[in-house]
Amino acid sequence: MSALPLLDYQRYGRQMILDGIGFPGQVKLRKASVAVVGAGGLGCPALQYLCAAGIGRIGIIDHDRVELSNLQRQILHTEETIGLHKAESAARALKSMNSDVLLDVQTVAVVADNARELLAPYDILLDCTDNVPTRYLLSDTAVALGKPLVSGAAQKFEGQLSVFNYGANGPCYRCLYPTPPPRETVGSCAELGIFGVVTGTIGNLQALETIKIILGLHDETPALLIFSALGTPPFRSIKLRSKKESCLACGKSPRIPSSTDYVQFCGGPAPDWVSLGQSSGK
Amino acid sequence: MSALPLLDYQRYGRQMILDGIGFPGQVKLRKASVAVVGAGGLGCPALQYLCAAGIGRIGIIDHDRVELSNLQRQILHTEETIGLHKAESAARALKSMNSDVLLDVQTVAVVADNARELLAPYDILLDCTDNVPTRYLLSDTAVALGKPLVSGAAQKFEGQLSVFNYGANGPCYRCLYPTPPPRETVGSCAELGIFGVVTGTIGNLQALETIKIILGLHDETPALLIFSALGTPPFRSIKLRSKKESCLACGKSPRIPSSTDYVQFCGGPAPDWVSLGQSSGK
Amino acid sequence: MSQLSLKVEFGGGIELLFSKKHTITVELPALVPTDDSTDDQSLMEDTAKEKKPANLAYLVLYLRDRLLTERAELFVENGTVRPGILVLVNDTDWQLEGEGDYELKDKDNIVFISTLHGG
Amino acid sequence: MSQLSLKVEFGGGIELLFSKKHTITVELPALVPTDDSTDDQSLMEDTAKEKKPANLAYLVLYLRDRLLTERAELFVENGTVRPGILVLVNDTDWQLEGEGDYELKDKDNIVFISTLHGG
Ligand SMILES: [Zn+2]
Ligand SMILES: [Zn+2]
Repeated sequence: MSALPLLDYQRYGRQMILDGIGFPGQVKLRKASVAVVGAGGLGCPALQYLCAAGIGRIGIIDHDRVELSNLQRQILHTEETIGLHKAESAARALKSMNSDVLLDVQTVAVVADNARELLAPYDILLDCTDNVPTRYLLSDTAVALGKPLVSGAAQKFEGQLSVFNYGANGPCYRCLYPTPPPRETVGSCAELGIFGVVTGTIGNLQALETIKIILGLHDETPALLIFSALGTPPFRSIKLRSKKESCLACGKSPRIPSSTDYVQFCGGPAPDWVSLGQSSGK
Repeated sequence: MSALPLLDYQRYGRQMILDGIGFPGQVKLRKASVAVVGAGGLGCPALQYLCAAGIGRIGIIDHDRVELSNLQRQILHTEETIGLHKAESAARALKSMNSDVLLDVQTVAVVADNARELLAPYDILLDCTDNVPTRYLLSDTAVALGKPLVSGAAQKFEGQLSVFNYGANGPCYRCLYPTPPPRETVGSCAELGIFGVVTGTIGNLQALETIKIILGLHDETPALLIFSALGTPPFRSIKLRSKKESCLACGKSPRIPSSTDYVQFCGGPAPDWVSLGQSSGK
Repeated sequence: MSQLSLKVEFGGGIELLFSKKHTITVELPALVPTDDSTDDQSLMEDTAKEKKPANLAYLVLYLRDRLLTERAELFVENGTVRPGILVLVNDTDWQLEGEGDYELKDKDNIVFISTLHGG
Repeated sequence: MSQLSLKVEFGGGIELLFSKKHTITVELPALVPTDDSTDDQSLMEDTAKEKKPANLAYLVLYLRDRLLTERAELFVENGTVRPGILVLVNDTDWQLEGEGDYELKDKDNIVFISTLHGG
């Protein structure tokens, strides 16, 4: 087991004295690598707490650029970084907090052609994206690479959290949703709106699940956490199905062609309701 | 109703299109003032999301200075701001994210002599502190000033969240805990340890409760949310007692002397177990 | 004839199809027509229709026929809930409970929740 | 004589007093001695002792006498739980349920949780 730099005892002392972490736990975190896909509402808080906890290597993958409308919830970006790539803007903020963490900034979109190569270097993948095709792609890639996928999602006042493709019988995203929802039921954050603290809470909990997996503190039971910011109670834990034998991705006879066009599979490109002036919320 | 600056429609558009917020909600947020006591593990994420959401005026009250051991969870501070006052360090980070918010930096400790004056200017108070005496003091002050107190607490892998002194029958901290716990059952974060994502999640949820109160979306039912990062399920919502008639602070015949020595009331100053080398965790 | 009282909840946008209600109470007879008809007449105790125990599949059709206020195709497709909707029985994925064949019990809590995709 | 099976949970540090266990199952007779004794003999069905329905106050003493592994004064003070411990009955503050006088029912979930103060 490798030694920790002396300063790490100071920096991480508050978590190293916890039962279940300690010195061996901190070494595990330091040796771990994690890819966060999406540096937006979910990705920012997840990145923040992964980096603060001392994960050794973090991939930040996002091809979007920072806009003013992001700042209401994407708390790593600043007025000054508007116009920069989100991955770059996030890395700047993270580096100032913890310069020990190795940050891989990837300003490309994850698509079927590059997903495996982009994500192969990491132990655990985080789905912090905002669209259905990428969610299927990330799940299929996690299955292909044999890595757990910590999946968060948020819309309006609600959030959802699951770990896919993990443990002996853990389901993948496709086990839960073999068929994509009809295109017209799927809106964007711009159309539907999103409450900042909802992405904040789910993103935080994505970091938590990731750290639990690294430390061996995760119980591996397939579960879905549902968060409803205005609900009573606000949280509810659901017991999920196991992996399905019939699943096209992780089942007995997988048959996802490597060249799947995920956008077409999910009903084609998103109509831009907002600029068409037909957003119900506006 | 006052108009919103044009840029605010862009910045806050994602939340303004939500049912229950809209233009009037954004104006309420802009007109609201909130005091966050403690810019540490709970205060940082709470401040972050309050500021991002566009609260008009935020008081940041903390007399501590940033240390390396804080960076594992206090995500507004950076390696560069080590040594600065936490209130100042937090304000720098917030200002770069949202320069429209008026930030009051208070680098003093909240004590019985200054609490009412310090906190009177704000609509809602957040308890993001780390010790028992200050928790009683903030609760008593919230009762005296007639303001809701959004109270978060975290230790090890667990967190707790309540809103005190709110609604027709909401209890105060003293209604729940008329007598302080024995001094020896109370450790500090340095002694007990703390998991960063626990403070992150509770701090986020403190921002949520605060925003719900401002927007009139809070249901006013006395409740305690318990978070156990390693538990299954991780969250649990508890129905709490109403205000107690016998409560010394908010009951029928209040009798808290204004000069209460809260530290003595809570069993005297904290012995420094860590430097005495007696911390059980070390 | 015994009645079932069910707590039915909607989330993730499904509530928009049901007058924006997040929670409703549904009263169903414990035995319902085998032909899945959902009209008052067919639900009468003295109907001549053949009966079966009320199950989740029947509840889906009942909700569609009697309580849905918006476009039915966004709730039901090919006789069951459309893709992207999870059904939960007492906080458990309905897949673990037999899906549509699950026989409803009094006081059951049934949740229809749409998968979220935003971030 | 009927038995009660209770799920008892500890949190916020109280688990340290009970061998670090977060959850235990406690089996109690529905009727317990009026003098609050907790020894095996007194809990026998054929004891000559006067009986009363088992309530929360009795459970606190039973836990102290029979299951506590660390210093009792950090759990019980003046015959009830010490300051800073909240008692929850089926996710409700025990103050709303009559505190110590609450009569235990089979399958009740009782939580002892210490207030947290850190941040
Ligand atoms: Zn699968
Ligand atoms: Zn009170």
